[in-house]
Amino acid sequence: MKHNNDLREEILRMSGVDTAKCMKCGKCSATCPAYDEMEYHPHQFVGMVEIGEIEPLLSSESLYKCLSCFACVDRCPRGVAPAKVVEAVRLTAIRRQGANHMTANDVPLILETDTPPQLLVSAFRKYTK
Amino acid sequence: MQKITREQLIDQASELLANGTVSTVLGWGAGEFGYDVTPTLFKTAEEMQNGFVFNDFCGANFSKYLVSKTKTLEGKLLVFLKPCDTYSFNQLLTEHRFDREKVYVVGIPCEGMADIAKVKEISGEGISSIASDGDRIVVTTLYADAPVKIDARNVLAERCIHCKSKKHVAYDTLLGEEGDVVASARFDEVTRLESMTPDERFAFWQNELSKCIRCNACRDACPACTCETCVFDNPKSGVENKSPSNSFEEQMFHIIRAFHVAGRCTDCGECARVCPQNIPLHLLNRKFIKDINTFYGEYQAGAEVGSRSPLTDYTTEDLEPSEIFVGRNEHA
Amino acid sequence: MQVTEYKPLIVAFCCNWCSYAGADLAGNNRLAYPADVKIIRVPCSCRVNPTFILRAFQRGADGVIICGCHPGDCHYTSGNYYTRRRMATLFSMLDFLGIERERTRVEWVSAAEGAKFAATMNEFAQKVAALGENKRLEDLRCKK
Amino acid sequence: MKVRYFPGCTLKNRAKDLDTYAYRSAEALGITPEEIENWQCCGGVFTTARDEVATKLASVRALKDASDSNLPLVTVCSACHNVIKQTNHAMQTNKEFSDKVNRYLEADGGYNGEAEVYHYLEMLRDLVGFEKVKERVVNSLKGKKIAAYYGCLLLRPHKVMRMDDPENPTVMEDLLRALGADAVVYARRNECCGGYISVESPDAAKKNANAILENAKAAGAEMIITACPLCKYNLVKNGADIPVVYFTELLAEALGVKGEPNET
Amino acid sequence: MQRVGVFVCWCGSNIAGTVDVQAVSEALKNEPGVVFSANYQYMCSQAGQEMIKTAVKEHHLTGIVVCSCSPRMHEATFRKTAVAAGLNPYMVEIANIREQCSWVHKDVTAGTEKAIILGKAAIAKVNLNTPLTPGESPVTKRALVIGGGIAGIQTALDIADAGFPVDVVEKQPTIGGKMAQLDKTFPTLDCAACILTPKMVDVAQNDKIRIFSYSEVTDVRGFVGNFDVTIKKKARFVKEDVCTGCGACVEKCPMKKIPNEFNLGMDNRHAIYIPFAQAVPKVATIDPDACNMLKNGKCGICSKVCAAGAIDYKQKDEIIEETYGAIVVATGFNPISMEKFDEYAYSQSKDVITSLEFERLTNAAGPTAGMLVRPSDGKHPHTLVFVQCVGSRCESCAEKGKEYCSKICCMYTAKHAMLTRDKYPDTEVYVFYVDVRTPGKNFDEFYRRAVEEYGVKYVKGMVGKIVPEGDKLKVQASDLIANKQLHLDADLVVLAAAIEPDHSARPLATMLTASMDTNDFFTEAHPKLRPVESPTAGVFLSGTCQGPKDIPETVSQAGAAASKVIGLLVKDKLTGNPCVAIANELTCNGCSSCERVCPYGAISYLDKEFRMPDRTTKIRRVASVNPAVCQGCGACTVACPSGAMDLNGFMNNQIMAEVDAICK
Repeated sequence: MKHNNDLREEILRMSGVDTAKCMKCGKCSATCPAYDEMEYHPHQFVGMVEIGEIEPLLSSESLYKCLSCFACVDRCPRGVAPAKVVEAVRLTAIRRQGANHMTANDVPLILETDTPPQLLVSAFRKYTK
Repeated sequence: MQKITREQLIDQASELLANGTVSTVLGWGAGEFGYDVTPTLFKTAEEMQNGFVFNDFCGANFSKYLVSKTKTLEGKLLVFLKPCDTYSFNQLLTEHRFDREKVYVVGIPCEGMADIAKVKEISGEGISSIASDGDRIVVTTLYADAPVKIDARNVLAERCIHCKSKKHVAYDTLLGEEGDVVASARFDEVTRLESMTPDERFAFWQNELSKCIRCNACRDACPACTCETCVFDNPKSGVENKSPSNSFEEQMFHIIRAFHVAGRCTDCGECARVCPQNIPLHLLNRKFIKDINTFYGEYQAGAEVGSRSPLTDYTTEDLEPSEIFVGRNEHA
Repeated sequence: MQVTEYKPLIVAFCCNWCSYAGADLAGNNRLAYPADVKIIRVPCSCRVNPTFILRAFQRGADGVIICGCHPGDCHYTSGNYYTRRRMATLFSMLDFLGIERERTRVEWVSAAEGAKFAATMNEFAQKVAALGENKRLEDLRCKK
Repeated sequence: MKVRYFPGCTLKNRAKDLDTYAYRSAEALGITPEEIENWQCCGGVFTTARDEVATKLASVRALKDASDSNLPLVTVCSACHNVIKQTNHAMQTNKEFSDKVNRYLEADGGYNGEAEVYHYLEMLRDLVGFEKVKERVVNSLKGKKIAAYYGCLLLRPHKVMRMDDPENPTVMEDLLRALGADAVVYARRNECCGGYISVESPDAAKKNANAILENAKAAGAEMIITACPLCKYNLVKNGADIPVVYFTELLAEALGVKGEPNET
Repeated sequence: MQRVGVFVCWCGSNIAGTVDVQAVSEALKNEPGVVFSANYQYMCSQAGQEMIKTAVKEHHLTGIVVCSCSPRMHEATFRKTAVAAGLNPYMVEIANIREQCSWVHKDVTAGTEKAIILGKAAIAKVNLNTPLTPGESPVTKRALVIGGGIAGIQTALDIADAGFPVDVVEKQPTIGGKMAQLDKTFPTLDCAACILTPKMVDVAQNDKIRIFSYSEVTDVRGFVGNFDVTIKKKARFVKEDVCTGCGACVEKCPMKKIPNEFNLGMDNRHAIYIPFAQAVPKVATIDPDACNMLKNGKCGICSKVCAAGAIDYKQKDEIIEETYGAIVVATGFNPISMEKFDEYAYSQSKDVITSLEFERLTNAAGPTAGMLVRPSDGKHPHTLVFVQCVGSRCESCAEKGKEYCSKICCMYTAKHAMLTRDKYPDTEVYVFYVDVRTPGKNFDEFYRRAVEEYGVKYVKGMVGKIVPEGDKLKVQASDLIANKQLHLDADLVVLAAAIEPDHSARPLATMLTASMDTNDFFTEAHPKLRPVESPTAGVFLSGTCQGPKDIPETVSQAGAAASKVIGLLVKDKLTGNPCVAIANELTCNGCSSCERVCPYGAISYLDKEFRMPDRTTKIRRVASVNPAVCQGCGACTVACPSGAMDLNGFMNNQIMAEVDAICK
């Protein structure tokens, strides 16, 4: 497998996370509220970025399942901040592909009368460039 | 220029002499000229009326005198301290150099003192009298027909231009209002030198230190230099050196002196004030202070009694000597 | 054509417990370094007074290096931490006076690091040799 | 006492209650919220990537406004609070970021994280004091079993938010007690409701919301309060069978300043 | 002026191969003070040493320079030679021309030149040497052990066994420590009380041992051989020598709802109490915060029922001052607070407990008489979840927990899990772990038995959240091997809380001038070679105060500490290292800079009267170094602004002379 070290460096720099601190206890994945939606789980994001195996993550839907609830960040005993890794990979995917995960055309599909603007704004922020 | 007057000081001292709080007053006495005030002991109000002066030339820091004076005097000694002097006062207390109980401190506000060299540049030599008039200093010289009036702000001593604090960190009675630590640009000159190339810096110091005549005035005025026997006077120290005997001794003297007071120097500026050759010796001390602040966190010697000097302290995470120049401007 | 390289005079202060033993180990392993390096044994790097360093320069040394136990390993628990602060401030001051930074150095060498000792001395001697004779510390007071 | 007030996008339409009652209650407690002129939406979520600058400028402008007026900046919406507080922290601690931001900002003097940011709850606790709140209560909520729902944004990341113990928060419970209610403590009160993926995976959001509701009800809750419009939306949408209200509404009710509702 | 003899060693060809030894001895002949210079094949040999002795006598030498191998090799040898020749041993200096010259240089000219310079430096130094005599100090033949857990108990017993009196200070009303609270011990599963209580009785019955229970050390002065220690014996309001421990008072005491510390608050005790049946000393103690008589002057029942008349409501704290030759620190550990880990709902559910609480819960003498039941409803738990590493191995930036591995948790958790399955086969037991660490004799076998024979389910992964709901604890965890998030309904959750040093350790370390690491564990003098000594002479370490340890390790360290203490106490006098700091009173400013950097607290100050030239007297504060405490690092010599502090054997002028000789 070809490992991408430049990309790894870029993601570590962007997220400010030191994945080498991880002791592989799995508490991030134990605490994740979106675990079942994900193909790759928080601990895998950390572990795969650490070894530079990033391509599978970039094309995974898991990127858009993270809630940014930061439970993994606060509960990680090693101060690793998996959510920041997920976010950095997500931004890399969005920036690189120029492909936004959501477009304005999608809005009417999800808009209901009681949808708070907060939801739309944050969805755009999270899923688009 | 001073907000406080000679009379206020005499009144305060007289009262404390009269009610027996103090037995003696350490103050400024008239010298030969108006500007060369001399530390003087007064025993009575009358003596003060006759000999005590207070004007824009009362720069001398009295803290150092307490080390010897408190050991020989009966009763308490009253001392007038300007804000910057109180830092030296505390530092000496930290070092157990005198008994606090034997001193009564009257804190006096200071608007900055004048530098006689700057006055002379304007008035010329041959000063026969000098007096303060509001914000002006009035100088009569032997050679000029009319008295010269000088704006006191234009002749401020270098250390007063960069005053670091108007706050008294120690006193028993405070005349005037409580001041604050002020933001000063005192490290600007150090920064300027740091940004030079090593060759330029070397040339700067070579020029400055070449002027040293080794009169020891800097050491004798320095409130941190209160050693019972100075290493330079001690034949056993291995660095004994009483005169500029060879080409190297000077900066050896000044580096060692600066290192001996590093972490203890309050940046009172006496060294530069008293230097007859106008060598900016305070820059050496300020360099140490600036480095200590940068490397180990802000530290002001004398700000509180009993604080631990950064050079007698450590953390396990301290900077390595090899890291001190990292990120500093490099010059080809 | 052979260029005669300047032979510098280098004084190395080594703490008795780690670095002096490290130097001995370099000897045991026959790891060569220039004979320009002369070692003075001190109980701990914190015994090194800045005066000693200045004195060495005054008497013609071209470089001075202080070696001690690694931080945290001091035989006296905290001596090298004081060394670290003292030398950091002293070196910065020497630089401030325009003295070449490469003439002074602190290196932590354990009793097991014979190779590191020899490598350090080789490297240091080379740097100091490149600077040539130490003139500045002798010439600061220029007689005009 | 005056404070600078950042309402946020949702409070101006879907969550007018949160806003209106916050105003009314603050005034009843002697606080005058001054709404920041020309505030812009915070963006709803803080991008943790260290190189993201543009998306954080709106928050910086609000912060700078508060700092210039020398008043604390108060937010009510959990998301706004989270974004603004995190942005302020980045301005304080990430030099590279603050330099970039200051290059964008045309404002004089730049901004380096001087503002103090309070969530409305923190304002009640630290600036007003729950004792004072208790004194002003007119309609005590005595006997009501109410569960506070914090969600994720108020508390985390703890190192930045510093609002309360992230695993055992008490600020809302203390408020409830000050208002006379019985505070119901339950473990899922700091678990995420899943609001942010209710677009992406509605089923997952539903699952999370249900777990929270079940846990609160099992602990005896008859009502839930929250500070987040998205949480409220998500809990209600996913079949909450007990009332979910904004804490400000409850506060206004207890203080007797609720007046006419104005939900649109 | 010194009369110096120079002796250049060939070391066979080791030196002579690269250094022209003849040239060296010739060159050094003309150095100041040198009256004799020679070279020889092996200076360290019998013949070489004889040569030195003869030269000392014939040439009336006062100082010796040996140019040879490293002083770390033969300095001691040549010092002995000097003594044999009638010289002070400290009049010898070595020039290291082997390890630091001939072995590292290849060029004979350069090597010879350097050897001469090194010789000159040694001569310059020896010219300034003065005879040094090590100081002596008497040894008080009594030891103090601080802490009465298994570490302190074992240390005290071993020291007493060697015939020295020992005092044990314990802050609780009884000795026994944490081990007394344990149920069974791994890996042999013998009961803790069965092996500990006989030792406690031994301590009580040993006439060499005094127990100061319910007491604290409040001050320590002095130094190795002579520590002056102040001990505060807190008032227990019961006369210790009169109380028979019958327990009648306890039965009748009306204040019976006081949380029982010994059972970690899982049941209650009375205001007057005996912590547990085998307590030593077995006497009652009145809790002044709970006793109605002490608080309000009402009650007095215990006094009425006490047939021995042991109750004394007026009892005051007692101050004991005693001198000790050695001090052993055995202050032990505590589990950390679970306050910051409420994702595990410790504060929200009584059925989430710590491992130490589990010990009490399964102990036959515990709150449930050994019945494993849920603290909330007394029901039998069917599903148990053990969570490892709670607060251990946390990175410092996580802001909670400890960075180190607590070491004992893996094994006691295996023990808990195994015992649970053994006694209650109907239970399901899960252990969530990060790593299972079992280095120790029979340890891994024990853990494997738990898995293979007892069917304990070990899951690689951490628990993320515990939600109490209804009468269940909903456990959400990772199974990293299956790559799944697990959801379990548990009845009881046991947290393996990290351990930390007892909070009394830090103030004690300050009193002892003993150093601590950032985690408040005491630092050993050397991590490998002096593991039971603190860097402060005369202070020794026993048990978990030095780092996490299990019982066998603690006991072996306790024995080691005891043997070090015995080694010290058998000496009548302590001979110090004469290379210590000395303060020149005439030039000392009394500024305290030296005291601040001294790692050993060897410097004190005294007010000394000086006669001045003008016949007046002046009192000045001057530094004084205690040579028995000073280890001779020299930190003070540089801190001293006036140069008043110097170091014997490495004086300022000696080092300066070496510098001059090298740089000439």
